[in-house]
Amino acid sequence: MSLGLEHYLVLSAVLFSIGLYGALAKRNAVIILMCIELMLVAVNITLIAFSRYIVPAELTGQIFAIFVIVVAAAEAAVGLAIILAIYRNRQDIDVTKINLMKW
Amino acid sequence: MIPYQFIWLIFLLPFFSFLIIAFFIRPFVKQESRIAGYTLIAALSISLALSVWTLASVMTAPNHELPVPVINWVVIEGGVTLHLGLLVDALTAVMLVVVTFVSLMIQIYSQGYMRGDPGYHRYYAWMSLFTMSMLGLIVAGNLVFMFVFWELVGLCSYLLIGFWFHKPSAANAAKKAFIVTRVGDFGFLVGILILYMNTGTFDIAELHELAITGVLAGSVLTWGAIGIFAGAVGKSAQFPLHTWLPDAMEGPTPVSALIHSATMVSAGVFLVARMFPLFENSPAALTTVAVIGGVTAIFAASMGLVANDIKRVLAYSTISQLGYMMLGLGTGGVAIGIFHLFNHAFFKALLFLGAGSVNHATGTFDMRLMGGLRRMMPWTYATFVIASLSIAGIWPLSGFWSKDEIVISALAQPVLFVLAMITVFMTAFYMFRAVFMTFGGEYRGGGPEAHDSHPHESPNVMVVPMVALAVLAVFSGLWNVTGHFGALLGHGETHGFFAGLFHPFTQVLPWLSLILAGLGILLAYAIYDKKWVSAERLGRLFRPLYSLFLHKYWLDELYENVIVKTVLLRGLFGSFERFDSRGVDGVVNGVASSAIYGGRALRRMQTGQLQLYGLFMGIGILAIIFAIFFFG
Amino acid sequence: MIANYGYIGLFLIAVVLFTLLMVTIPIALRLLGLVPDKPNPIKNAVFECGMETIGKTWVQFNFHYYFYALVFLILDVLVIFLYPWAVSLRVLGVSGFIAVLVLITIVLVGYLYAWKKKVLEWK
Amino acid sequence: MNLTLFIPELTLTVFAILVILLDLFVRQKRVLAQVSISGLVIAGVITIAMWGNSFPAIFNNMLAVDNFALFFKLIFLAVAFLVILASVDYTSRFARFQGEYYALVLLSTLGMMLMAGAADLITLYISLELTSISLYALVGFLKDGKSTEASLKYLLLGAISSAVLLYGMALIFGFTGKTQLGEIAMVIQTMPAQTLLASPALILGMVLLIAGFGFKIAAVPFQMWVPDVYEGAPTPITAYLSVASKAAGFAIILRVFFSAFGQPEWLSLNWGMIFAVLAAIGMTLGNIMAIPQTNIKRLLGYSSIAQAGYLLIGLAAMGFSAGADTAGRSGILFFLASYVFTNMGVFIAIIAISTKLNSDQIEDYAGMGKRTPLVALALTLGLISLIGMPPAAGFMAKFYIFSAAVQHNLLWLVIIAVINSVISAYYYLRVVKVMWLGKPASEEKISQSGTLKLALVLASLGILLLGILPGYVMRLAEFAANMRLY
Repeated sequence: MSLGLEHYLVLSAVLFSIGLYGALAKRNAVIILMCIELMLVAVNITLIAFSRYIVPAELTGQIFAIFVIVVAAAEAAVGLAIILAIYRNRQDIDVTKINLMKW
Repeated sequence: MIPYQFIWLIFLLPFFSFLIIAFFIRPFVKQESRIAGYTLIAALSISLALSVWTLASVMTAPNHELPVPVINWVVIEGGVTLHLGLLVDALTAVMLVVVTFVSLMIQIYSQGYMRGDPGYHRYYAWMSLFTMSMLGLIVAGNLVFMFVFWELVGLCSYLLIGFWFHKPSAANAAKKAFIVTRVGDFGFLVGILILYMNTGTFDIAELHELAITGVLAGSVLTWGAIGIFAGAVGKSAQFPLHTWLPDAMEGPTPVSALIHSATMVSAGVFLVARMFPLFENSPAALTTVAVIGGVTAIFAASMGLVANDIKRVLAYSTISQLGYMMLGLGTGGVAIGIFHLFNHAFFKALLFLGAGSVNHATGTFDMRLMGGLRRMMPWTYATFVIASLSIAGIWPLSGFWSKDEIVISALAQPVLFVLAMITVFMTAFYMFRAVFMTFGGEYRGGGPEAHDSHPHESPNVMVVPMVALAVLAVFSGLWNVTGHFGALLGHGETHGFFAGLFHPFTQVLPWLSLILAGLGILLAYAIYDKKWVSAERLGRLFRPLYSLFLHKYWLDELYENVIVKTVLLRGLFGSFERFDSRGVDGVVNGVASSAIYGGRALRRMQTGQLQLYGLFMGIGILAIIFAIFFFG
Repeated sequence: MIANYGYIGLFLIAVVLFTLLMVTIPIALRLLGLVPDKPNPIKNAVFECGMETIGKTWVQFNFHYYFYALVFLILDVLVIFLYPWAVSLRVLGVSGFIAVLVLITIVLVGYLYAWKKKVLEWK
Repeated sequence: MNLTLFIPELTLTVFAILVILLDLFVRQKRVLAQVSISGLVIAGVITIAMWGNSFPAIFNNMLAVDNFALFFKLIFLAVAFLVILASVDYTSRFARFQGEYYALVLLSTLGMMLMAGAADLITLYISLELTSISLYALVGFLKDGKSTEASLKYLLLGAISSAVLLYGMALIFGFTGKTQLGEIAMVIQTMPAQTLLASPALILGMVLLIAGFGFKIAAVPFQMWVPDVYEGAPTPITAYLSVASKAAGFAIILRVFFSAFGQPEWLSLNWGMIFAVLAAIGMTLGNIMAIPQTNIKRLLGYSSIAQAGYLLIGLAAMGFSAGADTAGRSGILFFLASYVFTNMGVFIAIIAISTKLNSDQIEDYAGMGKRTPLVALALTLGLISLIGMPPAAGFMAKFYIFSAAVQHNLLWLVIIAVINSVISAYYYLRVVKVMWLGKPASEEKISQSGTLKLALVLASLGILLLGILPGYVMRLAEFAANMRLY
C-alpha cells in the first residue's frame, strides 16, 4: 500500500501524544524538555505532510517548520540555562520536588 | 430664572472646598487653626443661597422643571450615550435646600464640637466630600451618573463612621455599614441593568416617559423597580438591612446628625421618589415599598422603647421615621413621603445636635447617667423638647402635618394603618422617655470622663445652629397646610388633606393620632418623671416583650450563630485569625465565610506541582472539545 | 481536501484522552490512598533502568560544555537559514542578501556578547 | 515593500542590541536605563505619528499596521516605559546583569508589538515565542529559589502550551491550506456548511488555539501557572507579565478570531459561548481563591485571573455579535487601557513598599498610610479601580464591557460578573484597611526615589483621567477597533 497523508498524521499524532505523556509524567526536568521537543517535532511532521499533500505548489509548511525548529532550539537553550540555575540552587532537578510556592 | 451654570456650582463648591482642605490646608496649615471649617462653611453658604434661588425659580418655572443643557460624558458608538446631565425639578430643588441648609448648620456646630480633635482637618475634608456627593446624587440626570455619587456617599460614610479608627468598634461599624449597604447597591445595579437591557437608556427623564406611556411595563418594570428599591432599602436602613445604622453611632455625633437627617439615609427615600413613576405603574413594587415601610416603622420603634443609649434611641427613631416615609411614598405618593423627609431632616438633625451637646457636657451617651439637665442646659433642653414634640406629631409643629398626611393616606391598607397608629404612640413614648431620663429628675453624675461634676450649657457656636433648626422644626410644616408643597411636587395630584391651620380639628383622624401621642407622652411622664409607675415593675409585667425589644428581636444573636459557624470553619482550617471578617454582618458574613471557605478549599488545587498544572490544562482542553461536540 | 481527513482529529482526541488517562490513574490512586507512597533510592533514581551512576551525574562535566553547546546551537540555527537562501540566491537577489546580512550581524552580536562574557575561554 | 511602516520595531531592535553592547563597555550602568527609555520614547513618537490613516499590511500581508495594531503598540510601549522607570532602583540587586535585563525587556516589547500586528500564523507564532522566551529569562532573573522555580514552571508549561497552540495552527493550516488570516477566513467562508460541520479538524484547531492563547491571558483552565510565577518573579516583571503579556494575548485573540473565524455565524456563536463560559468560571475561581491569600503578589495573581475573566466577557460579546458591531472589541481595548494604568499603579506602589520592607506579606503593610502616604494613596486608588468603583478607571471599563455584553443578551454573565466584583471588594479592601488602620511596625517614614514617584504619579493620573474623562480614550478605542480585513 502507498503512504497517504493520513499515515503521516497518525504518526505525528502518536508522537505528539507520547511527548505530552512524557512531559506530564516524567520527573527529570531535562527529560521533560526533551519530551516537549518531541511534541514540536510531531507538529513539524504534520506541517510538512500537510504542505506536501494539500498545497504541493507552495512551501509554506516547510518554511513554518524551519521557524519552529529555530524557536525550539532557542527554547531548549533557555530551558537548559534555567534548569542549570535550579540545579545550582538545590542540587536536584526532580520537578515533583520543586514546589516552594503553592496555594 | 437661575442660570444653569450656578446649579452646577451648587455641588461643585463643596468639592472645591474638599480639594482646598485636602491638598493645601491639611498639609500646610497648623493643627490649631480653624480655617478648614470656615472654608467649608463659606462654600456651603453660597450653595445654600444658590439652592434657594433654584427653588424659587423652579416654583415659577413651567411645570416646575428647569432645562439644563447636557454635556456628553461617554459616547459608545452603536451603544449607549451617557449625558453628564442634570435633572432639576421641584424634588431636586427641595432636596438641595434641605441638604445644604442642614449640612451648613452641622458644620457650624462642628466648629465647636470638633475643636481640638487631632483629625480636625481630615474631618472637614471628608465632610466636604460627603456633602458634595449627596448634592451630586440629587442633581444627577441619569442612573449611571447617580450610581457614581451613590457609591461615593457610601465611601464617605465609611470614612466618617470610622473617623476615630483607633477605636476597633468604630472601624468595624464602618466596615459593617459599607458592606451591608453594598448588598443593597448590588440590587440597585441589577435593577439599572434590567431597565437598560429593556429600554436601552440610562436617562431618568426618558425612563419616566417610558413608564408613564406604558412602553415599559409588566415584570420587567416590576423587577427593575424592586431592584432599585433594594438599593434604597440598603441605604436608608429598611427592615432586612437596617442593622448597620444603630452601630453607625461610632462616628462623631455631627456625622451621625448629617447621616441621619439629610445625607446618607435620605438618599434611599430620595431614590424611590426620583424613580416614582416607575413604582407608580407597577402595583406590586409599590405595595412592597409600603409594606416594608410600615413594618420597619413599628419594628424599629419597638426597639427604641427600651434602648438606654440616647443616640441609639435616636437611631431607632430614624429608622422608624424612614419607614414612615417609605409608607408615605408607597401609599400616598412623592409629595407626602418627601414632605416628611423635609420636616424630619430638621428635627432629627436638631435631636442629634442636642444629644451631642448633652454628651459634650456630661461625657456620656447613657441616659441612666444623666438627668436633671433641665436647669443646667436650658437652651439644649428647650430645643430638644421642641424637636421631640415635633417628631411625636403634636399640633401645630412640623411633624404633625407630614405624619398625619402619611397616616391618612395609609387608610387605604387597614393593616398598615393600624401599624402606623401604634407607631405614633410608641414614638411619643420613647422620645419623651428620653427627654425625661435626660433632663428630668436629679443629675446622676455623668460619664467617667465628665468634664466636671456640674455640667453647663454648650458654647454659642453650638447653640445657635440648634436654635435655627428649632425654628424650622416648628414652622417648616406650615408649608403644606394648604397643600402648596403637594402641588409643587405632586405633578398635578394635589395632596392637601388640610384646608387650614385649624382644619385638622374638624376631622377624626388627627384627633385620634393626637390622643395617642398625648397618651404616650403622659405614660412616659408618669413612669420616668413622676415615678408613679416603676419602670422595673412594668418591665417585669411585660417581661417577654421587654426582653424581646431589649435584645433587638435576637437578630444579632441570629447573626452571631452565622459568625459562630464561620468560627468553627476557621477552627477546622486553622490560622484563620489573619483573615479579618469581624464586623461584617449577618448575611454578608455568611456569604463572605462561605466564599472564604470555598477559597480555602479550592486553593488546595494549587499544589505547586507543575505537571499537575499541565494535566489540568489537558483536561480543560478535552472538556472544551467534548462540550462542543455534545452541546455545540 | 483535508475535510475528509477530519477523523484524524478524532483520532488525536482519542490518543490524548488515553494519555491523560494513563497519567491520571496513578495520581488518582495516590490521592485515594490505594498506593502506598514509600519513596526509596531505587524508586527515586533518575534513570529507571541501567546502572546507577556513581557520584553526582551533573558535576562530572563542566558547565562550559553547556555554554559551548548553546553557542554551537546559534551557529546551527544560522545555517538552517543560510542553506535555503544559498540555494535560491539568484531569485532572492539583493534584498535577500541584505536580509541575510542583518541576520548574520545579529548572530555576530551574540558571539561578541559571549566572547566578552568570557564564555569562549576555558578556565 | 514599504519599510517605513516597520520603523518602530526596527528602532526597538537597534536599541536592544545597543543596550547589550553598551553593557559590555560601559561602567556606569544607569546609562542603560536612560538609553532603553529613550529608545521606547522614540519608538512611541513614531508610532503616534503613524496613527490615523489606514495602512496596508507589510511583508506580503504577514504584518498588519492598522490602527488596532498601533493602539496595542502604544500600550506595550507605555507599559515598558513604566516598567523600566520602576526597575531603575530594583535592578541594583542584580548588578551584574543590568544590560541583559533592559535588553530582554526591550526584546519582549518588540515581540509584543509584532504580536499586535501579526496577520499570519507564522509571524504570530514567532512573535509570541520571542515574547515568551525573553519573559522566561526575565522571570528567573533573581536566581534565588523562588525565582528560578517560577521561571522553570513558566518555561515548561509555556512550552507545552505553545506546542499545543502550534498543533492547532497546523490543523488550521491543513484544513485551509493557508497561513494568512484573511485567506483562511476566505477559504472558510467559501466552504459549504456541511463540509465545515462534517470535519472536527477546524473546531479542534480552534480549541487548541484557544488553549494556547488562553495560557497567555491566564484564562481558566490554563491559569494554574499564574499565582506561582507572579509570586516568584521580580516584581517589575510581575507587573509586566500581568499587564503587557495579557494585553498581547488579547490582541492576538481579537485579531485571529475576528478576522479569521468571525464568519460564518454559527462558528462565532460557538467560540463566543466558549469564551462566555470560560469568563464565568475564571472570574469566580480567581476571586474566590484570592480571598485567603496572604502574599500580595500572589493575591494580585489571582485577581489578574479574575480580571481576565471580565475581559473575556468582551470576547463573548464579540462572538455573539458575529463581529457586527464594535462594542465588544472597543470595550476590551478600553478595559485593557485602563487595566494598564491600574495594575501598573498597584505594582509600582508594591515595588515602592516591598523593596523597603523586603516582604510581600500583606500584614507587613500595616500603617503604610502613615509611613508613606503618597504611595499608600496611589495603592488605594489602584485597588479601588480594580474593584471597579467610581471614580476610578476600573468602573468605566467594567461599565463599558458589561453594557456591551448586555446588548447581546448576556445578562446572566453580567450578573455573575457583578456578584464577583462584590466578592472582590472584600479582599481588595482588606489590603486598604490594613494600610490605613493597621498598627505600623515602626514609625519611621519610608522615602522613595524620584523615578519611582514619577512612575507612580503617571499611573495614578492615568487612572483618574480614564475614570473621569473616558471620552477621548473611548473614541480612540472605537477607532482602533475597526481592524483591517483582508
